[in-house]
Amino acid sequence: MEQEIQDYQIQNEVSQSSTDEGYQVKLEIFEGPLDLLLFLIRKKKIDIHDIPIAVITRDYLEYLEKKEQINLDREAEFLFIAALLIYIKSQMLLPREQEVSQEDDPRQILVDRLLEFQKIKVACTILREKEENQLLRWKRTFMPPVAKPDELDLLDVSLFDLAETFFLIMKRKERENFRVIKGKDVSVEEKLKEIVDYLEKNGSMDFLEYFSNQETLEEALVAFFCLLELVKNHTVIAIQEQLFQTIRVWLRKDRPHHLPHGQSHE
Amino acid sequence: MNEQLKAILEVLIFISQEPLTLEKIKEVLGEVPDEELKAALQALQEDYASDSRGIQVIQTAGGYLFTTKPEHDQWVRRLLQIEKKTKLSSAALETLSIIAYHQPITQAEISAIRGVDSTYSLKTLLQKKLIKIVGRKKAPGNPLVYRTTERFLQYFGLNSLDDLPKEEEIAKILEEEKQSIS
Amino acid sequence: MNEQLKAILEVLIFISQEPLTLEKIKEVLGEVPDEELKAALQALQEDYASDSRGIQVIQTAGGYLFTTKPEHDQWVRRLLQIEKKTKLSSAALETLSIIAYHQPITQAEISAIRGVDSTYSLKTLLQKKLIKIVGRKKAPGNPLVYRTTERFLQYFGLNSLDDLPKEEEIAKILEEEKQSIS
Repeated sequence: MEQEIQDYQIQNEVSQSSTDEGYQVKLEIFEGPLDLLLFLIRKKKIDIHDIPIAVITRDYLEYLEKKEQINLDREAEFLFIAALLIYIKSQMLLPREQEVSQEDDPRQILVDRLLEFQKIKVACTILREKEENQLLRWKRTFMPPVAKPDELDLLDVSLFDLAETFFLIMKRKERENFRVIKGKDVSVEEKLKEIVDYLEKNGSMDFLEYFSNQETLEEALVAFFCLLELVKNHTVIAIQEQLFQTIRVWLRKDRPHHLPHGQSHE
Repeated sequence: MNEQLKAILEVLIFISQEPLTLEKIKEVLGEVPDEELKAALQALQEDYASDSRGIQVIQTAGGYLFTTKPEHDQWVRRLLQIEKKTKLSSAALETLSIIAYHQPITQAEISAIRGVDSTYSLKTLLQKKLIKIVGRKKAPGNPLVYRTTERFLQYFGLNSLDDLPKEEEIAKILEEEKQSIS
Repeated sequence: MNEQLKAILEVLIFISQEPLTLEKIKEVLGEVPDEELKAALQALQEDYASDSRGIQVIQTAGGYLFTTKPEHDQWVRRLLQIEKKTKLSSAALETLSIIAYHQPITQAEISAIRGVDSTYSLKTLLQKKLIKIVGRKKAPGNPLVYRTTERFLQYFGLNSLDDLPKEEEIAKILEEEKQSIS
């Protein structure tokens, strides 16, 4: 059984080498000289640590002469390694007095390079597999839509929006034959406290509703002034759900401990 | 399992186009015990591991990312009407592997290992943002020094450089090859 | 339920930038019975309806679309804010590169090179401490003069400004392509 496999492999190699040129061109163009050297070493089943330098040099030069298998842009680089091989061969021929130690072996420089290169080649095949797998995965290249919060599009309100809304309300009130009752004095301090108390109790306040419920114009004006103060000193936050709609007012969680003073002057 | 936490992680990973790192997650969420976070992330990954899911949460380049599963590649390409993505040339892959294992490294050093000039491959890799210039070497001529990028990790689905094929793995493959030849 | 179909639909909706219409789905998948398709779409929507999911498949503008669930809005905002802070916009990068190579330089000079006002980019770069104000130019209006910082060098792994890649070096890398094509 084992014999059969070996026979098959030998046959296979024979058939490969018989159509050598076609086979090579189809399967492999050597990117660089180290590629070619590794190929020759594997083909001859040579131990990389003990390369028969004469044999390899001959094979290598044969390939260079055929040229079909090499990347011609790289010719100089192939020739450089050829020169290195010949140099090593000549060093090997020099008579030596004793067994060469590994460091003195003129082949060592080539062996080190081949080992490193071989390692990289194997890493490449592993990385290639990973690459192929990753190329089949797709990530999004755009930002997915982000859901709108339940309370619709919230706009942070400027003081201008606030004032404008107020005057719109006041106009409406006027049209409704707003009754002006003189004589009831409302202090700013009282109103501030009233608004904050209301917010503390109810969580939030509907701006429109609150003002509509003011009994007198004076009271409404004082209330409006108070609200501006509360926004300004960050006690409350005012949010308009959509343009031209009512403004909701909340107490800020990080509000200052003290209410604003009624008078802006000292 | 903290289902609420899992749902939030799902949202955060979902809206990120790049792998979402643990640091970023913590920055967003504030105080969450590490174990709870990891358990929720794992549960999330398991949710999507089932065959009845077409997308999944992968761990890559040090973060978490939603991608489609490989087996659905053809449908994505049909929808987007694009060809198969092209692979790196073998020269570029070789150059990239050398940089990955030997970084930081100069062009001359790369070329020495490959035995061929690598300028063109370097250019391709720079353009694909798989490598970057990180400075200069204190050596004659002050050559530029290269490193792999985050995108490199993502490109190969590696979580970190530690995930590169290891010495032993390579040795094992070489051994197997040797035996299959002889 | 056709689980395989559901998985593919999930992939398609995930990868599609616009709401994915039924017509588009049919175009990609070819022959699928309408009922089967609708059942799979419904099943997919139900999968994501659970509270333990942070994202959902909604039907909008005549198609299907993944979105985040509203209750996680605050986390989304926080992540996006953090992302915004850590990313260098291409405008900022452009400005930074001009300052790096032309320092010391004024805002007017930068804007002249870029062809657009660079006030905002400068602000960003100052905030990130990649550039600094080093004084005023003796010129009409005494404009502020900018330079890169130590941190800039650290960030890019440079020992000094002399280490910035030179024009010839970049040109050489870029040129190589022409040669190998021709």
